[in-house]
Amino acid sequence: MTEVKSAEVPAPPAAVPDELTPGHSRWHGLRPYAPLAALVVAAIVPYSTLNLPGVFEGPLNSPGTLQLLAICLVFGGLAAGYDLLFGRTGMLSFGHALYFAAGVYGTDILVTRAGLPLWQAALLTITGGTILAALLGAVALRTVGIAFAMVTLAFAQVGAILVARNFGGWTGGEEGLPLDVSGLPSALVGVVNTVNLYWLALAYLALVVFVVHRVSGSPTGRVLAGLRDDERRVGVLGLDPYRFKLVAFTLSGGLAAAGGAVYCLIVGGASPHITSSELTLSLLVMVVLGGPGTRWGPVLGGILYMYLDHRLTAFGSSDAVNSLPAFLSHPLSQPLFVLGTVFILAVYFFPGGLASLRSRLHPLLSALPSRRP
Amino acid sequence: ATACGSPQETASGGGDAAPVKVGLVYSQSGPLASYGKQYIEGFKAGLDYATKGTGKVGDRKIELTEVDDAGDPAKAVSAAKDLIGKGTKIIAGSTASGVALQVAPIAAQNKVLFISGPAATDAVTGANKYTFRSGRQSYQDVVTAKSFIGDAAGKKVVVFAQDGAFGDANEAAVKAVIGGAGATVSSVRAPASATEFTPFASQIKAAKPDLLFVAWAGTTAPAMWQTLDQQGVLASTTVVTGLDIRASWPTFGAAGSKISFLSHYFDGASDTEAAKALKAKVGTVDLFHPDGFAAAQMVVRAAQEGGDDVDKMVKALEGWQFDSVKGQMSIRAEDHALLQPMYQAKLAGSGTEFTATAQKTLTGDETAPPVTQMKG
Amino acid sequence: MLATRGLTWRIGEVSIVDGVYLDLAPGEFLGVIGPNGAGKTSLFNLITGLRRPTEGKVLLDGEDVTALPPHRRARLGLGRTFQASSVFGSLTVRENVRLAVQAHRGGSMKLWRRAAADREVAAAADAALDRVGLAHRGTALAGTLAHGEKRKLEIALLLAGDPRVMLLDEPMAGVSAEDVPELVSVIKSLTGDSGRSVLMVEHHMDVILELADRIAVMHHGALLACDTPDTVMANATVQEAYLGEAL
Amino acid sequence: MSEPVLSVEDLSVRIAGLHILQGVSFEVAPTGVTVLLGRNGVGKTTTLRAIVGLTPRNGEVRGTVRMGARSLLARPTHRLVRDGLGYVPEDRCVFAGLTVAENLRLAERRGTTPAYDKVYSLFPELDRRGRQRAGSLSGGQQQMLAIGRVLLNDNRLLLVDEPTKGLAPKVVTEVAEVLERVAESVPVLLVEQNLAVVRRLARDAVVLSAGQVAWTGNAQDLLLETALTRSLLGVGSEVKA
Amino acid sequence: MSTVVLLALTGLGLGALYFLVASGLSLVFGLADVLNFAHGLFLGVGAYATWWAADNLPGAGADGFGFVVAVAFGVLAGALVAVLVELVLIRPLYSRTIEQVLVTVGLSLAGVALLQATWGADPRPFPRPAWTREVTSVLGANVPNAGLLLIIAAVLVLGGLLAFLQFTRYGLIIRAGVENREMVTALGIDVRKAFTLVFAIGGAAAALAGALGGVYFGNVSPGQGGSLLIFAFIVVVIGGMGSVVGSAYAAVAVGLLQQFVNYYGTSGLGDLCVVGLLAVVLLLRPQGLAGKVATA
Ligand SMILES: Nc1ncnc2c1ncn2[C@@H]1O[C@H](COP(=O)(O)OP(=O)(O)OP(=O)(O)O)[C@@H](O)[C@H]1O
Ligand SMILES: Nc1ncnc2c1ncn2[C@@H]1O[C@H](COP(=O)(O)OP(=O)(O)OP(=O)(O)O)[C@@H](O)[C@H]1O
Ligand SMILES: [Mg+2]
Ligand SMILES: [Mg+2]
Repeated sequence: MTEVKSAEVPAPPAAVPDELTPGHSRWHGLRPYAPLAALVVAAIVPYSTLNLPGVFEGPLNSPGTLQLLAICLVFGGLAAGYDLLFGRTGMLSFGHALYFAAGVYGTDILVTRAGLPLWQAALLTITGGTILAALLGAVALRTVGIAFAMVTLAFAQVGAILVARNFGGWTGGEEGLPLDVSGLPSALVGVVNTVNLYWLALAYLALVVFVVHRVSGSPTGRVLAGLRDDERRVGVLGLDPYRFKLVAFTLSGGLAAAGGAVYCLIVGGASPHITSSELTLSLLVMVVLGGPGTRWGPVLGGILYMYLDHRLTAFGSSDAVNSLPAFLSHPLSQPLFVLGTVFILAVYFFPGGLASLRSRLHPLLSALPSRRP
Repeated sequence: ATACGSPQETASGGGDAAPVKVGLVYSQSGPLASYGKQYIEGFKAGLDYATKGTGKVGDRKIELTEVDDAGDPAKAVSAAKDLIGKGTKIIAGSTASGVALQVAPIAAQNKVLFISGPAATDAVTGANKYTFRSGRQSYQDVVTAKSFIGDAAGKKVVVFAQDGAFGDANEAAVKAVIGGAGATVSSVRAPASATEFTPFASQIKAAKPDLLFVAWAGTTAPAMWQTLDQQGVLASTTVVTGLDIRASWPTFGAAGSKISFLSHYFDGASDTEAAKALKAKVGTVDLFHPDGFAAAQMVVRAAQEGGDDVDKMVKALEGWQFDSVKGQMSIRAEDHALLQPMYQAKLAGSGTEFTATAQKTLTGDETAPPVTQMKG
Repeated sequence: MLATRGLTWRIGEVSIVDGVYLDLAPGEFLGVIGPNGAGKTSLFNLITGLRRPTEGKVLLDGEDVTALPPHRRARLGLGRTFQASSVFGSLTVRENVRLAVQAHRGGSMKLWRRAAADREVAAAADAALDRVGLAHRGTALAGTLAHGEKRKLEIALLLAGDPRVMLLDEPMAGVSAEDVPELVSVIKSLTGDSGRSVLMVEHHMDVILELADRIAVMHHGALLACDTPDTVMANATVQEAYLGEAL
Repeated sequence: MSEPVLSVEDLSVRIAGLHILQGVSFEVAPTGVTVLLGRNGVGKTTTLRAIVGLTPRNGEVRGTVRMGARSLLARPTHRLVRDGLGYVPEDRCVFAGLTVAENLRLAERRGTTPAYDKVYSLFPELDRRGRQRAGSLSGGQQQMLAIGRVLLNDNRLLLVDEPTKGLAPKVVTEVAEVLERVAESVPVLLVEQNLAVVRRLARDAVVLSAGQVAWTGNAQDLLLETALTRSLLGVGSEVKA
Repeated sequence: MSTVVLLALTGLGLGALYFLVASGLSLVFGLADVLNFAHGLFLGVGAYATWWAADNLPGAGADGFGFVVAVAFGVLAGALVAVLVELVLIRPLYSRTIEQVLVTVGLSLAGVALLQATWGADPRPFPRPAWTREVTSVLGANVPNAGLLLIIAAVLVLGGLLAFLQFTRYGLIIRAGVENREMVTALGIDVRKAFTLVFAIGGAAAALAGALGGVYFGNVSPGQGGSLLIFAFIVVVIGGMGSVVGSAYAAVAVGLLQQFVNYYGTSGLGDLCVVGLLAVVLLLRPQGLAGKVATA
C-alpha cells in the first residue's frame, strides 16, 4: 500500500456557514438585525470627531482616517469575496489578484484613456472582469488542488507581466496610471469628499457581505458548502461539481473586479503592486486570519490586515521604535517584518482565526461574574 | 471626548504666527529607502540653507511631517489626504514615479502645492498647475546623452530599455531628441524582471549602432552591464547611460570605465555655495541630495511669497530662478519643468573605490525639455 | 439493469480491477465479498464514474455510460454510499439530506433564492430522515454524529436521490454489533418494495447471507465467482481465495 | 505460563469516525505463535497497526498496550521498533523503487550487526536478487523481503500480518516454514486467514468479531471444533484439509 | 550558429540557476509535503552570508580558495537557517498544509524585511573572482564564465544529490520516505530526522544558488530570492513535485525556452511562454513531468 500523495488541498479548517446552521444563542431573535446595526454605526462614523490617539492619525472624521478606513473596508469586502472561493467552496486560488487588478485597471483605463463616464466604465469593467474569471476559471478548474493553485497563479502572472510591460501604453507599466478625475462626479473628487469614498467602500463591503450571505444561504450555496466538504459526494448525488465551482469562481472574480473599481476611485489610480501574487497570498492570510467560511471573519481579517499594512509604516518610524536598541528598532521599523511575524504568531495562537476568538473566549467570559446584561 | 462633526470639514491652516505645515511623503522603507534617505537629508540641509539656520519663514516656523509611503502609491495617497485634511498646504517627497503620478492629481483636486522629489518620470512636468518638481526628468537625461554624439544626422542609435513606462519614456525621448536631430533610432526592450541578458546583447550587437542608450534601473543592472561587456557591445560602440547612486558604482565593475555617463549629480560635480553647504551637512553628496535641497528652497520660497494662499505660492514659483546645489535652476512657468544643469561623467577606479569626474556640464537651457501642455 | 463488460483498471503494471463482468437484474440484491484490497471499492468507483476504466464498459439499462461523468450517471438513477462515511461534515444532518433532495429535483443553480424557504425540499428531506430514523438528529452537525448515525445518514442521502440502482460500500463497517440489525432492517426496507437493484460490499457474512440474492467474490481485482449464496459458499476456488488451501 | 510478552487491554480504535475496534483485550505468550483470527474486515490489521502506532492521522486510539512493563501507546513507532517490535505489514510494503539490497539496508540499525547470514540462509533468493528493484519481485519474493527485512535485527516480538495472502500454494508452504523457524527464537503475533497455516503454526488463538474479542484459547482446539470455527470465522471453515 | 550556441549555453546557465533553487524546493515538497514559500529566504541568507564572509571571515575572500570558503560559509548558513525553520516553525504543523503555507509566507515577508533591516535595501556588490566576469569562447560564441559556473555547479549538485540519494543511508531513507513515509518509521527510523535533513539540503542548495546567483548577478539584494522563487516554483511544478531529475529537465526546458523566445520573439514573450508551458503541462498532466500519479 504505497502511500499516494493526494493532489487535493485539504479543505480549510472548516467553519460552519452561519447561514445554514441553526442559531443557538439567546441572541437568536436579535441576530438578523446585528449586521444592520453594524452598518448603521459604520455609516455614521464620519460624523464623529472622536480622537483615538495611536490608532488613527486624526479624528474619525478626518480625511486621512476615512481614507484609511475606506481602503480597509474594500479589502474587507475583497477578503469576503475570496472567502466565497476558499472558505466556502474549498478552492485554493493563488490568482485572485488578477480579477481585482482587472477591476482597478479596467476602470482606470476606460475612464482615463477612453474617456468613458464612470458608471459605464465601472459597468463594463465588472462585466469584463466577470467574463474573464469565467473563461480562465473554465480552464483552470480542469485541475484540482495544488495544480489548480498553480494554474491560477500562472494566469495571474500573465496579467502581471502584461501590466508591467505597459502594453500599448495603456497601463503605465511600473509607474501605474493615475485616474483622470476630470470626468468624474465631483462628489468623488477631492479630500473633502473622502467621506463619499468611505461610504462607497462601505456600500461595496455591505454588498459583498450581502451577496456572499445570500448565495451561501441559497440552494447553490448549499452545494458549494457540500463541495468544500466532499466533492466526490456532490458528484455522486447528481450535481456537476465543475459547474458549481465555476459559478463560485466567476462570482468571486466579479466581486473582486467590483472591488477593484471602488479601490481605483479611492486610491485615485492603479499601480502594479496589485497585480502581484503577494496580493493573493495576503488575501489568503486575511481570510485565515479572520476565520474562513464565517460571515465576519474574512471581513475582519481583511480590515485588520490592511490597517496593519498601512499603519505599521507609521509604527516603524515612530519614536517608540526608534528609541529601542538598534537590533530591535531596525527590524521593527520594517513594516513587513512586523506583518510577517504577526501572521506566524496568528497561525500558532489563533488557529481558527479571529472568528473563533469569541468561542475561545467564551468560557473565560462566562467564568467571570457577568456584569453585562 | 466624543463629539459630532461634519464629515466634510477639514482643518484650516492659518494665522500669521501659526507654523507652516509641510508634509513630506517619501520612501523610508521599501526598495527605494536609500533614495528617500538622501532626499530627506538634502531637504533638511536645504531648509537650513534657505532659512539661514532658523527653520523659520518670517515668524512662522516650518513644521515638517514626515510620512513613509514604502513606495506604494496607495499609502502615499492616504498620507497625502491625511495631511491635506489636517490643513497642510505644501506636500513634497515622492521618491518613486508611480507615487508622484498619483499624488499629483490629489494636489490639484485639493489645491495644495505638490513638489515631487527624485521621481524622474516626464509625466510630472505639466501634470497640473499645483505640481512642481525638484529633480530632473528623463528627457533631460536623454538630451545629455545626445551631447555625446555631436551631430546626430545619419547616425544609428539603439535604445536598450526595460519594458514599462520608464523604458517607454526613455525610448520616446530618444526618438524625439536624437531621432529628431536626424538619427535613426531603434530599440531593444527587455522585461524588467529579466535575469539573463545575452539574447538582448546579441540583438544590440547585430544592430551595430553608433550610439547605444541604456535606460535600466533595478537590481539586475550589474548583470546587464556585465553581459553587454562580455558580448563586446561596450567595446564596439559608444554607450551612454545614467549614473546611479554611489552605492551602485562598484557594481559596474570593469564595464564602468567603458561607459559614457550622463549624470544628474554626483559628489564634486559642482562647486556652488549651496553645494558646499550641503556637503558640510551630509558629508559625501549623492545623487538625490540636490533634489531634497532644491525642494526645501522651493518650499521656503512658496511660504515666503504665498503665505497660506496656494495660488500665490504657485505664482511665486513659476518662472523663479534660484541657485541650488547644481547651479542655476529655473522653474519654467508654462509647465513647471525644472531647468537645471546636467553633467557628462566618467567613472574610474576598481574594487569598491570608484570616483566620478565631470567631463562637461550642460546648462539648464541646453537640456531643457520641450514645453508640454499643462494638463490641469 | 446494471452491467459491466470486462471492466479493468490498471495503475502502471498493476491491475486493481481485472476484467469484471457483472449483471444486475432489476430488483436484485447482489452482495460482493472479498479480502481487503481486492478491488471492491475500486469497482464501485469505476461503476459510478469516479474513476475511468482502462478497458471495458459500464452499461446502465443497456446504455453505455462509460464516458459519462459521475453526476450524469447519478441523474440516470445510480446512487452509492461510501466506505468511509462521506457526509458533509460542516452541514447539519437536515441540510445534508436537503442538498441531496435538491440535487435530485434540480434547481440547485439558484443563487438568489433562500434555500431554507423551499418547503417541498424540506418535506422530502424530512421524509428521508424519518425512514432511516434520524429525524430527531436533524439539527446536529453531520460531522459530530456517531458513526452508526453517519451510516444511516449516508443511506438517507442515497434515498433522497431515489436511485434505481444502489451501490452500498460496506454499510456495516464500524457499526457496533448491537446496531447492525437496525441498519440491516433499514436496508431491507429500502429494497423490499421498490424494485431497486442493489450492489453491496460487506465483510459481515451473516448480513450478506441475509440480504443477498446472489454473491460475487472478488480477489485480486478479478471476479472469482458470482452465484447464489449456497453455491458460492461451496465453491472450491472461493474457499481457496478466502481461506487458502491445505498445506 | 510465564509473563506474556505483550498485553492488550481494552483497545479501542476509531478511524474517521468508524468505531473499528471496541475494547479488545488479549495477551501474547512469550514463546511460539499467537494467531489473531477473524473475518475479513473485522479489524485485525487495525489491531496490529494500533499496537505499532501506525493508526492514521484521522484515527483515535484508546486503551493500554504493554510490552513487559512498558506502555507502548503514545510512543513513536520508530522507538517501538528499535525496542524490538518487528512489524511485517499486510501488503508487504516493500519500497518498490529501491533494490532488494537497499530495502534490506534500510532496515539495518546503528550499533548492531545486521544478521544477513540468518536472512540469506532463510531466503537465498534475496541474496541472488540483491540488485533487482523490489517492485519487480513476485508477490512471494516481496513477502520474503518484507519478513527478511525485519529479521535482520533482534526482536522481542514480531507482528506479522497475513504473510501468505495472495501467494501460490508452494510459496505459502515456504513462508509457513520460515515463520515456523523464526518462531523458535522469537514470539510471533500472526494474523492469518489460511487455516491450514494456522493449524501448522499457531499455539494460541485470539478471535475477533465485530470489533471485540470473541474467543481466546488454544488454536488447535479451535480448529477441531468445526461449529465454533464456522460461527466465529464465517465462510466455509469446514475446509477440506 | 554562434548565436544559437550562445543562446543555448546561456539558457542552460539560466536553467542551472533555476534548478539550484528548485531542487531543494522539490525535495522538501516531495518528502515533507511542505509548500515552502520561505525558500527565497534561504537563498537570500546564502547570498548575504557569502557576501559577509568574503569581507569579514578570516580565510575567506573574493578570490581563489578564499571564495570557496566564503561560499561554503554561505551554504552552511543557509542550511542552518533551514534547519532552524524546520525545527521551530514547521515541525509543529506537519500535515496542516494551509497553516504551513501561511507560516512560510509570513516567514518570507519577515525574513526578507529582516535582511533589508540589517543590510539595507540597496543591492550590494558581490565579491567574486575576476575570472567569473570573463567569457570563454565556445564555437565562436562568447559564453560568460558565470553561466558556465552555474552549469557546472548545477551538474555537480544534481550529481551530488543523486549520488547522495543513491548511495548514502540518509538518501536511502529519503527515497524510501518519498515512497512510503509510514513504512520507514515501521523499520525503526525516525522520519522526522529525514525531514530536518531535507530541509537542510534544500536550504543548502538554495544558499548555493544564492551565492552563485550573487556571482552571476554581480550583486545581492534582499528581494532577489523572491523573484527567482516564482520561476523555481514553475520548474518544480512542471518537473513534478519531489522529483530531482524532473526538476532538472524542467529547469533546462524553462531556461532554454525563455532564452530563445526572448531572442526570436519580442521582449517579455519568454516569460509568457514559460507560464503557458506550465498551464499546458498541468492541464495535460497534473502531476508534472516526472511526478507520481496522484489520487483524488
Ligand atoms: N488511486 C489509487 N492508486 C494506487 N493504488 C490504489 C488506488 N486506489 C486503490 N488502490 C489499490 O487498489 C487495491 C484495491 O483497493 P480497494 O479500495 O478497491 O479495495 P477493497 O476491496 O475495497 O478493500 P477494503 O475491503 O479494504 O475496502 C488496494 O491495494 C489499493 O491500495
Ligand atoms: N483508513 C481507514 N478508513 C476507513 N475505514 C478503514 C480504514 N482502515 C480500515 N478501515 C475499515 O476498518 C475495518 C477493519 O479493517 P482491517 O483492515 O483492520 O480488517 P482486517 O481484519 O485486517 O481484514 P482482512 O482480513 O481483510 O485483512 C474494515 O471495514 C475497513 O474497511
Ligand atoms: Mg473498500
Ligand atoms: Mg487485514
